[in-house]
Amino acid sequence: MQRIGVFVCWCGTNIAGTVDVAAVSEALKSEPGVVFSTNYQYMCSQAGQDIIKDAVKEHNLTGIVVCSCSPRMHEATFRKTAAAAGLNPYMVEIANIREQCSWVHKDMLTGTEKAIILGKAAVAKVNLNTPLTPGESPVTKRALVIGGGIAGIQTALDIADAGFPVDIVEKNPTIGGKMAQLDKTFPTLDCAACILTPKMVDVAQHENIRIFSYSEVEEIGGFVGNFDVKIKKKARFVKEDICTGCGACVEKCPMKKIPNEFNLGMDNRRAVYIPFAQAVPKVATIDPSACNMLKSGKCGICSKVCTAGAIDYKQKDELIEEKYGAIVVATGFNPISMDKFDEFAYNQSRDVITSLEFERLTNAAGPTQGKLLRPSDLEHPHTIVFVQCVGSRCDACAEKGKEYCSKICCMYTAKHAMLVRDKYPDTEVYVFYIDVRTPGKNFDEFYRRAVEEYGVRYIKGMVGKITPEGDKLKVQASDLLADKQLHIDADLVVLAAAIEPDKTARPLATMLTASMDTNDFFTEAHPKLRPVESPTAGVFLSGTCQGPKDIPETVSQASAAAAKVIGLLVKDKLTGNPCIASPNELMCNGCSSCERVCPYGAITYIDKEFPQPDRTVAVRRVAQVNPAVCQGCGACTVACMSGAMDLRGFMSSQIIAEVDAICK
Amino acid sequence: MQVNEYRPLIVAFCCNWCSYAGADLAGNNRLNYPADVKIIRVPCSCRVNPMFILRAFQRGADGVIICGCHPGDCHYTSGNYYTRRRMALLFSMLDYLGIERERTRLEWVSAAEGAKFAATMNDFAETVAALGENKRLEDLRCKK
Amino acid sequence: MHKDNEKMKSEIIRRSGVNPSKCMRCGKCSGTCPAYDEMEYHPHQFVYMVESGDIEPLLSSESLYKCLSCFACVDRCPRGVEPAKLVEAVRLSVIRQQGANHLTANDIPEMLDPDLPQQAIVSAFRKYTK
Amino acid sequence: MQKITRDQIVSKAVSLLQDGTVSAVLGWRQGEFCYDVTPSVFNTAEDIEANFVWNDFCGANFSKYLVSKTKNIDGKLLVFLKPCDTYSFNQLLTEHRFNRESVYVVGIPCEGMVDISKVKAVSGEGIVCAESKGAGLSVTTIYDENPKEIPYAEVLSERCLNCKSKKHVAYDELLGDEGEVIDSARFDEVEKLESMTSEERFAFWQGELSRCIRCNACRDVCPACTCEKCVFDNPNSGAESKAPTNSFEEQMFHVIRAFHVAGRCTDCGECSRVCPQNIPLHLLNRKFIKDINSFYGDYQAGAEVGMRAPLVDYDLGDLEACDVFERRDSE
Repeated sequence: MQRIGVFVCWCGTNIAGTVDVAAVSEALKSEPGVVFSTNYQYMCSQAGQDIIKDAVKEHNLTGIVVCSCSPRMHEATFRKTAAAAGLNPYMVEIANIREQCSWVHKDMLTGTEKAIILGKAAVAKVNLNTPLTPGESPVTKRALVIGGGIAGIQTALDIADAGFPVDIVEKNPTIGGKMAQLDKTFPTLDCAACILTPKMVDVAQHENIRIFSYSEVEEIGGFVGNFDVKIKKKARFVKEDICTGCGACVEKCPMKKIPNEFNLGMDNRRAVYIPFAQAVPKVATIDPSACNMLKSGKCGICSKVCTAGAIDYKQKDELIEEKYGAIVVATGFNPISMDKFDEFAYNQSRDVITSLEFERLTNAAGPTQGKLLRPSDLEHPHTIVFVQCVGSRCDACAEKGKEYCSKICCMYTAKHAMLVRDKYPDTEVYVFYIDVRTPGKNFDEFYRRAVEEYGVRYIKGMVGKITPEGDKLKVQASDLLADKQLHIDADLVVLAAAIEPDKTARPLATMLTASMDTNDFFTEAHPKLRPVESPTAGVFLSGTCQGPKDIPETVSQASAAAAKVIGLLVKDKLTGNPCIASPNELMCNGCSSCERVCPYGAITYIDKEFPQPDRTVAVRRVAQVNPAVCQGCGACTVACMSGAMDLRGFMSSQIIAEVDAICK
Repeated sequence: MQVNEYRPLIVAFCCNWCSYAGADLAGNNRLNYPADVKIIRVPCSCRVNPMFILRAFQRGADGVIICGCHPGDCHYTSGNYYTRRRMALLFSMLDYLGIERERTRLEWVSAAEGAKFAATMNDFAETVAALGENKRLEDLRCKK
Repeated sequence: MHKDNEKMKSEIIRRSGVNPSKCMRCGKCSGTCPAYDEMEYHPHQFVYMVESGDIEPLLSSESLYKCLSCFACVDRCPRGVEPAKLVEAVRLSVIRQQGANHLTANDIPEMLDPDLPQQAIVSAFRKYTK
Repeated sequence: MQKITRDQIVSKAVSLLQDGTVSAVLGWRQGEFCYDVTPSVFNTAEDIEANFVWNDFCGANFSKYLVSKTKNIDGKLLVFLKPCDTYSFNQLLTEHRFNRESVYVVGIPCEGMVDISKVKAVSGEGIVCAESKGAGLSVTTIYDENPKEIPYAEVLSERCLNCKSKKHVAYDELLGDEGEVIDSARFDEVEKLESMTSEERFAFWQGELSRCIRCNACRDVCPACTCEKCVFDNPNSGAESKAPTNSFEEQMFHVIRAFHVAGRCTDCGECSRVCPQNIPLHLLNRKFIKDINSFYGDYQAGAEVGMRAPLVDYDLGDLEACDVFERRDSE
């Protein structure tokens, strides 16, 4: 039996004005378990807290009920008081007789009556309270960043600068991501490579950062602070630590007609290749699907020309196992496929290109060395049509396209149009738009400059149809404001393709038990207040894996994610909330209902041996709750049919006791 | 107020993060609602087991209301979605058994909606009061 | 909106099964329309005018008969609005107003001609029973 | 009546037992009366040949027995499952209640089982023999040795008249032909109740549920009720009570029970079959099934292994609780 003390607060006249506090403390005296009951002007004051501490000692109290303001206000205060008096802080319950009683009722009689009932409910609950201790788990002081684009790079640098080791896993042979493919960046027009490559070098040289390039995450186990990750380092057939990146092998490789992914297939690379000059790590990679030596054992030229002896045709995939405290997802995006948009003739003409291809065409390191030449005949295009919103903002039921706005297209199209008019003033540039969306610092000014200073012709209306005819592209569109049909003979058409999350994101989310929306973007723990955290503890989101973003936004989110990771890794131990779910193994059916409703993936199952009355041993599947992951929502407790799952601090028996006390 | 006037007994389950805070806000703004409403704090509306609701009715409650965060705003991301399904089915079943459907309610009240909390409680208390005592459900043993 | 217009609007929406408020005014329907130059009101205007209940001018417009029913606009609309079905529904309103050429299933048997292709019967049935 | 004969089943059981595929057989054995058939485990071929029963009274759903009977078995247990039993089988597998490898399932077709109370209503008490004969049962009682012939249509149990599926959704081997899922009228009765007034419904259920004697037979037979410890037996659950003390207790018991199996109940109808008071308990379960179908899309528990039950799932656009009645009233 508990020995409960009841402390009724007047809160000046806030409570005492509408509630007869003396009557409340008197009435609660006779409740089961109550051995002491008093009232005082301000329970939260030092003097009030001293009354509680003294009573705990004097009456050997095991539980405390404070009838006062909302627990959201002073529950923490009174828990500390209890702890100071040597009591478990979770033996305190608050009856909210201010916000939910004295302040909302005018009549002293009803107010007092209700206050007594609320007090009785709290006493009934405390009678069933048990001391709770928060669980502790150690933290592995190392972070994993999945994806080596600008988001991953920024997150890794920030975490590493704070002194924690970071590993970056990048599926391509080099880090850099999409930003490395871009030419200039809006709205300042600095060159992407000039601002990105120094950061890539920083990453390569940072003592706290390891890069696993040409690698993929295979398996993820564990939980916040204690993830176990298996990383597959794919064989690149070049010894990374020996290769100097001199490029002799590339130069001599006889397989010259392999489409170059980095230039989106607009030119060719060799079977052994370095994606681009500033690649990090600057190490060659042999493409096993193209290399003669690997396919048929006939060639071996690269091995002969490599003075460092870095070529290793026998290299195997390598599996690396590492422990991490936190995982950052930075898997990025890709433009959607244009295959379904027949009306834009993307697959019929090489001169209909996507915006990312256009970036490569204008990039000094691109297939045309930065000269704007159209892919089909390498002629300078005189009329260029940009089409916005290709595949963005589509109906949910439509078979092609995405429902959301891809966010970045308006700005990069303005940039492209402006750059063309700047370099080639003899070029006619049309931009067909539905809306021009420019919310961002200096964004609208940028767009206006494109129109006003550079004479880009913005036309409201979606292009209806593009027909290749001779060396021209017949563009048919309706100018909605002038209400007339336009027929433009274009030399080059650039489609602002919608962006979608990278295909690797979905299987990764499954491994992480992190949730995703219907478009395969990762969901945040809270859309407004916790935008860089996944609902799965210890998993953080950086960049476009969470939603379409431009570079400044990506970098902000990357740093925010890093801050969250640092905040986690700086702790030696994670102290959990002790009010978590706990299963009674003897009653657990192993049915998985709780596991299915858990938003955090906190529940797992083990096969456990149970001694039987007949001295045999039975093996049953039973639920286990990971205290470091459980957040204590209680969804599992209701999903559990047998009632094996209960929630500490809000046990079924406690809530039923409250119900009974109120309904008595 | 007349002493003998019938007043209903109403149990309100409120989630800690939104609706309980909404009730606190109603208090901060001194928005009146009947004292018939007694609030039980739960971490999330998904902690409310249908058994608790039946228990309240069994012990003489005249109405039970469950309040949670608006869909999409759950502190635990998805708890209230489960609540919504469970309560939709439970309420439909109670109605099927011939229990007045007005005695149960599920409302979404955010931490900012003090006024909505008070208005909801006023409306619910009035509705339940109009129905009168919960004769169909109460357990006579537990009555005084 | 005038009451008659409101009524006609809901009738056209019902008959066509089109929800014009899904339109985001991109104009791709007009941009793709082969009969654009022939039309007084273009497909995107059709959608907008039906949405705002401005139907009178459409009823008397030649545009109704210029639509080729090629369904390019239906195919390409990113929002799934299906402008051609709206044009068809407005056209039907005019036809209805002109005469009582509305059919019920029971009227069909006596009008049947053994030489009439099956397809024509079905498409006429679909059109005149709406 | 049954398309498949006892001989076919017995020879299948004996051969599987003898060739070592299985080490025991779960089947039906004769009870006290001719219509009283009880589930039983057979360990020898002799026992099977002598005592295995297959007739129009073999209604028992064996799926639930697998939970306890496979616990300490060496080898596999042979079980004969009728189409509706296979749904429970899958549902139990979904919930990891037994090991699929410990069971060998032979699917057997079912033409519907007889409700003995319906037979008694025609023949009177004291039945000594009830055999299949043509399109009906031939029944002899101690009061009348001239057999009385009753057509099947009059004595088939309610659940069989409204059979939802003749298709086996799980088996290792099938005797006879595969059937189809049937478009049954099983929700008609629920709809009838829904169309009554609240008072009428209350009166109806009060009339039905007040007969409940809390024997727990419905729970004990239910293939969805396999909890290690049932809430009704647990003094800490807040729902424990061994005997009804007033009218609401039955309602509370039956609502909790129906809610606990909601989304998991396959509508096998065992609860109504075993109720000694003939309470139409399936009407509670079917109400949940009907609501789930109407609110969240058609769902048949046990149609496949591994399905996510509607109550441990959600959709962002789910119906609000306050719109439940509007939805139903408009239907």
